[in-house]
Amino acid sequence: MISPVLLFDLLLGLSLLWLAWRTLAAHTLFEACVSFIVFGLLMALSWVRLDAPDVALAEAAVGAGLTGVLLLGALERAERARVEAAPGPWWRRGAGLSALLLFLLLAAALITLPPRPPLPLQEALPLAAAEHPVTAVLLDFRAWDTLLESAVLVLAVVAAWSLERSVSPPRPAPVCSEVLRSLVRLLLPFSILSAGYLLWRGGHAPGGAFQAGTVLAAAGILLLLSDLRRPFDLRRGYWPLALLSGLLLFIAVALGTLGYGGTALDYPPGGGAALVLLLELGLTVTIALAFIALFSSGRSRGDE
Amino acid sequence: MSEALVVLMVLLPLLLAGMLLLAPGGWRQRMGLSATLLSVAPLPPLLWSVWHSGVVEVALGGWQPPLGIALRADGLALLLLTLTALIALPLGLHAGPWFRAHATVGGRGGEWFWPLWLFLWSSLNLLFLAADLFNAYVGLELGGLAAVALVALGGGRDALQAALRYLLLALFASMLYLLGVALLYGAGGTLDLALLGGRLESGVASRAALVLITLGLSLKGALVPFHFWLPPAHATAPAPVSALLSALVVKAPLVLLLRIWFELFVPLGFGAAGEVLTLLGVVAILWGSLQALRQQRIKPLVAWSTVAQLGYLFLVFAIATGLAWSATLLHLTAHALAKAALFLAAGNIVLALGDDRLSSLRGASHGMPLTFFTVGLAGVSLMGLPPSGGFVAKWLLLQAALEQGRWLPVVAILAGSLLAAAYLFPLLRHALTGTLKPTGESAGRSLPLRLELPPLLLALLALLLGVLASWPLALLKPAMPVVLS
Amino acid sequence: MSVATLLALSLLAGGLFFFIAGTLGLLRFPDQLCRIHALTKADNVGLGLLSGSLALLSGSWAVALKLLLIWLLVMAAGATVAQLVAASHQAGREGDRD
Amino acid sequence: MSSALWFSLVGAALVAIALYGVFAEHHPLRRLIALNMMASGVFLVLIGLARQLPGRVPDPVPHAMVLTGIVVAVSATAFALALLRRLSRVQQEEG
Repeated sequence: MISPVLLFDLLLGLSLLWLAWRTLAAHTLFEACVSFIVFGLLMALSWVRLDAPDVALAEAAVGAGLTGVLLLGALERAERARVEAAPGPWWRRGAGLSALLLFLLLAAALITLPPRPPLPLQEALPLAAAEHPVTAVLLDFRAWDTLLESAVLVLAVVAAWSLERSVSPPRPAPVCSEVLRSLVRLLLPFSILSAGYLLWRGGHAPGGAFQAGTVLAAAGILLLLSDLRRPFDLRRGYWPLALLSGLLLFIAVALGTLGYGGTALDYPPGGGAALVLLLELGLTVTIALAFIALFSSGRSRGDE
Repeated sequence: MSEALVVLMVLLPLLLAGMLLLAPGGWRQRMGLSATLLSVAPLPPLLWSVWHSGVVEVALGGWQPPLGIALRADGLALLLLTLTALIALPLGLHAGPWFRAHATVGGRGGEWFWPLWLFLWSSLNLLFLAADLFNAYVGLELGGLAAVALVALGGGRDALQAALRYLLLALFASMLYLLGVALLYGAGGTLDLALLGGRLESGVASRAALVLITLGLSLKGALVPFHFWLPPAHATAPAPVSALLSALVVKAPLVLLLRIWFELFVPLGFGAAGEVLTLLGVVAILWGSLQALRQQRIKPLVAWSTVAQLGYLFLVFAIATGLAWSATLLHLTAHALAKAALFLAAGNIVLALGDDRLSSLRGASHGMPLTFFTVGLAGVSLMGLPPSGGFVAKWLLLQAALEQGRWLPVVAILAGSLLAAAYLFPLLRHALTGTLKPTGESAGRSLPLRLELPPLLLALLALLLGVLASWPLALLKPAMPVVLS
Repeated sequence: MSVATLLALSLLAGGLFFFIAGTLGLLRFPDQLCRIHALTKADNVGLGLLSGSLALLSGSWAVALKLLLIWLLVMAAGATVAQLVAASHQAGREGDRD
Repeated sequence: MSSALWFSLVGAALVAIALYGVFAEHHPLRRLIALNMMASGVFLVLIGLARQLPGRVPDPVPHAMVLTGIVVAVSATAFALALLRRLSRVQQEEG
């Protein structure tokens, strides 16, 4: 007798595979994008089933939400792009065969995986700068990774900006319905409130800078889409400083701790929690602004 | 103290990139060179420290692996950090005037070149120092994005197309690598390379990880048959970018592969799989050279030569001896210097002639003797003629192959040198014979010294490496993987 | 089984009924406006019943309040999206006529 | 079979399906979607591994790796889309 919970997991997994196939086999690009967004929502559900609420929150916001918005935003241009010729049937057969081989190899590896030695988390967690284990890993044990990740975010924005040849201001959004505007007006305070809540919660429970940053980014993108806020250029004024704040704060903390105790990112006793909160605040701003910048880049007046 | 220097090698370029981004466009070009000089500053004392007192290890955040992330500055890392700095300095001199010369055509590339290059530099240094497999993944992505953006600075349709293809490939390769790392974590419970070496057991998971990581990194390292993305990307990028890509960017994943291979996989008894990589390396030497011979344009020729020269770096997987390992890294260093020189010189020629066909080179050497002298010197090292660094590297590699009785690599090394002579010769023959026929409007433009000197400096360094080869070899010796020494 | 649990279960069943009916409508109805009609029923009533059921099962005022908030927000978003889809449908039909 | 192993296997299958997509599709946008799907598969394998330890608390390190991976993936996707838009525009201009 299969337990109902396992049955649910089986169904969820099969729907993921089915949607993946639907996404690839979709006739139009629009269909593929929409299938992929639904796929992202089911992924978020899977993360919940796997006891990974942090990942579920991030996936729902970034994986399904933001990636979806970005894909749909690029659709019009992408459809007009000239592309290389479609690969021939033998190439497809070869691809199918390598996919099958890869699956068999991975499945065999996963099934025969020996039990691994656990990490010494029990001893380390009480000493960490955050209670919640995932936050402790992200901003204390492996904070170096997170520092570089904020660099990747900033770099993606810089890379997108470097593509633009003209410096014309962003194009205003098309005239949109009053209904959408009133919804955005209604949602905006909630977005800011929930971003703040997620950020504050991150120290001891699922949540944190990633989730808060994306919620803020979503609010910003809605604001731009609904034409409530005049389109603004993140390359001007103090915006670049705000965009870089997460990265620069992180580097400053790394250099500061280097000077203070001789080890980069080794927080001084008692100061860990405050520094982690500071870093998370900077990261939230960087994540939110980076996603807004990436959404609006390439939409300047001369470009569409 | 030396721990701080290790961290600064990664953080300083990153911080300076951020600073440049806050500066207005014109200032970025003016401050680019100073940022380059500043980024090199921690290197000499670090080199001193490692030379005299051995490996420097940093546990970031004060957390030792398996919980924390470590950076390890051993001889190998130091050699590559030094190589990167040696290329960065002449390149810094060259890039400013080069982008200014192109700004007249309408590009705004120079503004973005400096911050993007500093991001790239930080990621390269990180990859050379990384002792943690996931940290290396983040480094690969950082470097990949920066490299693609630099290619796209070319601006034209071909450059954008090559950049997009390069990006998709880089993402695909990183995913394969990350999947392999996931399996290794599942099997060993740590991401630290050294700890993993003691914990890993031979099994399906470690074998699958070997396949995935090797595939991913050799895709990024452009091993034949995964080289298809390299010639268009390296040939369409702006010249200073091409030099960076061919000299350094393709090498970083290879160095990571060398580390993982000899520290994890060979001790597990998977060394036999290296035969495949070596065979592909042999094919790369021959195929890349033959393709280079067929090219009618300057930059694609140089790009295909990179495909061929990368092949030598894969011979070590079957000839697994300490000598071959040292020779491979020496070859990597020599090729990086010579190829950077050659790409910068090629960029200068194209800039001066306004055309990149080999036939338009006729008589061009009269206008820019220094640049063609550079081409000749870099060619000496690429062909492996004495007294260059390329010669010593190939000689040692040959010796290692003979000791092991490996005839196929021996034939490939010798044939590769002959073919290199054959495909580099037209560059000089056209230039030295006949008189210049002006073709484009900018034809015959004379070059400022700041464009001609940096490539010459790099070519001289490649030559000097042959005389001073004992230094890098002494640096490498203590860093040799245990299975090889 | 307590009264509260029984009530929660019947609310749950009701919510599921509306969701299944809405999904069927989405798949079977002939045109876009009818489909919107079917979907909004599932969103508004179905989710309302489900939230009520879960609130009863949780037995906590704080959770019940959060569920109520979720229901209200989803209704607002659903209504707006339905309006937007209908507007773009209308615009598309007018475009066809031109 | 535990549900952690099941989701890991689904992840493996997603990687394989996406690999087919990357090779067999020719439109860059579809390839990009396939790559994102491949990333989801890899993340699923990782999170499945996090649950395969004895005890009830999942291993937080793979969770952190996946969070980093998601942000890196969306950054790269956004840049790829910007590149695609730019390419399409240049193609249009050059005719």
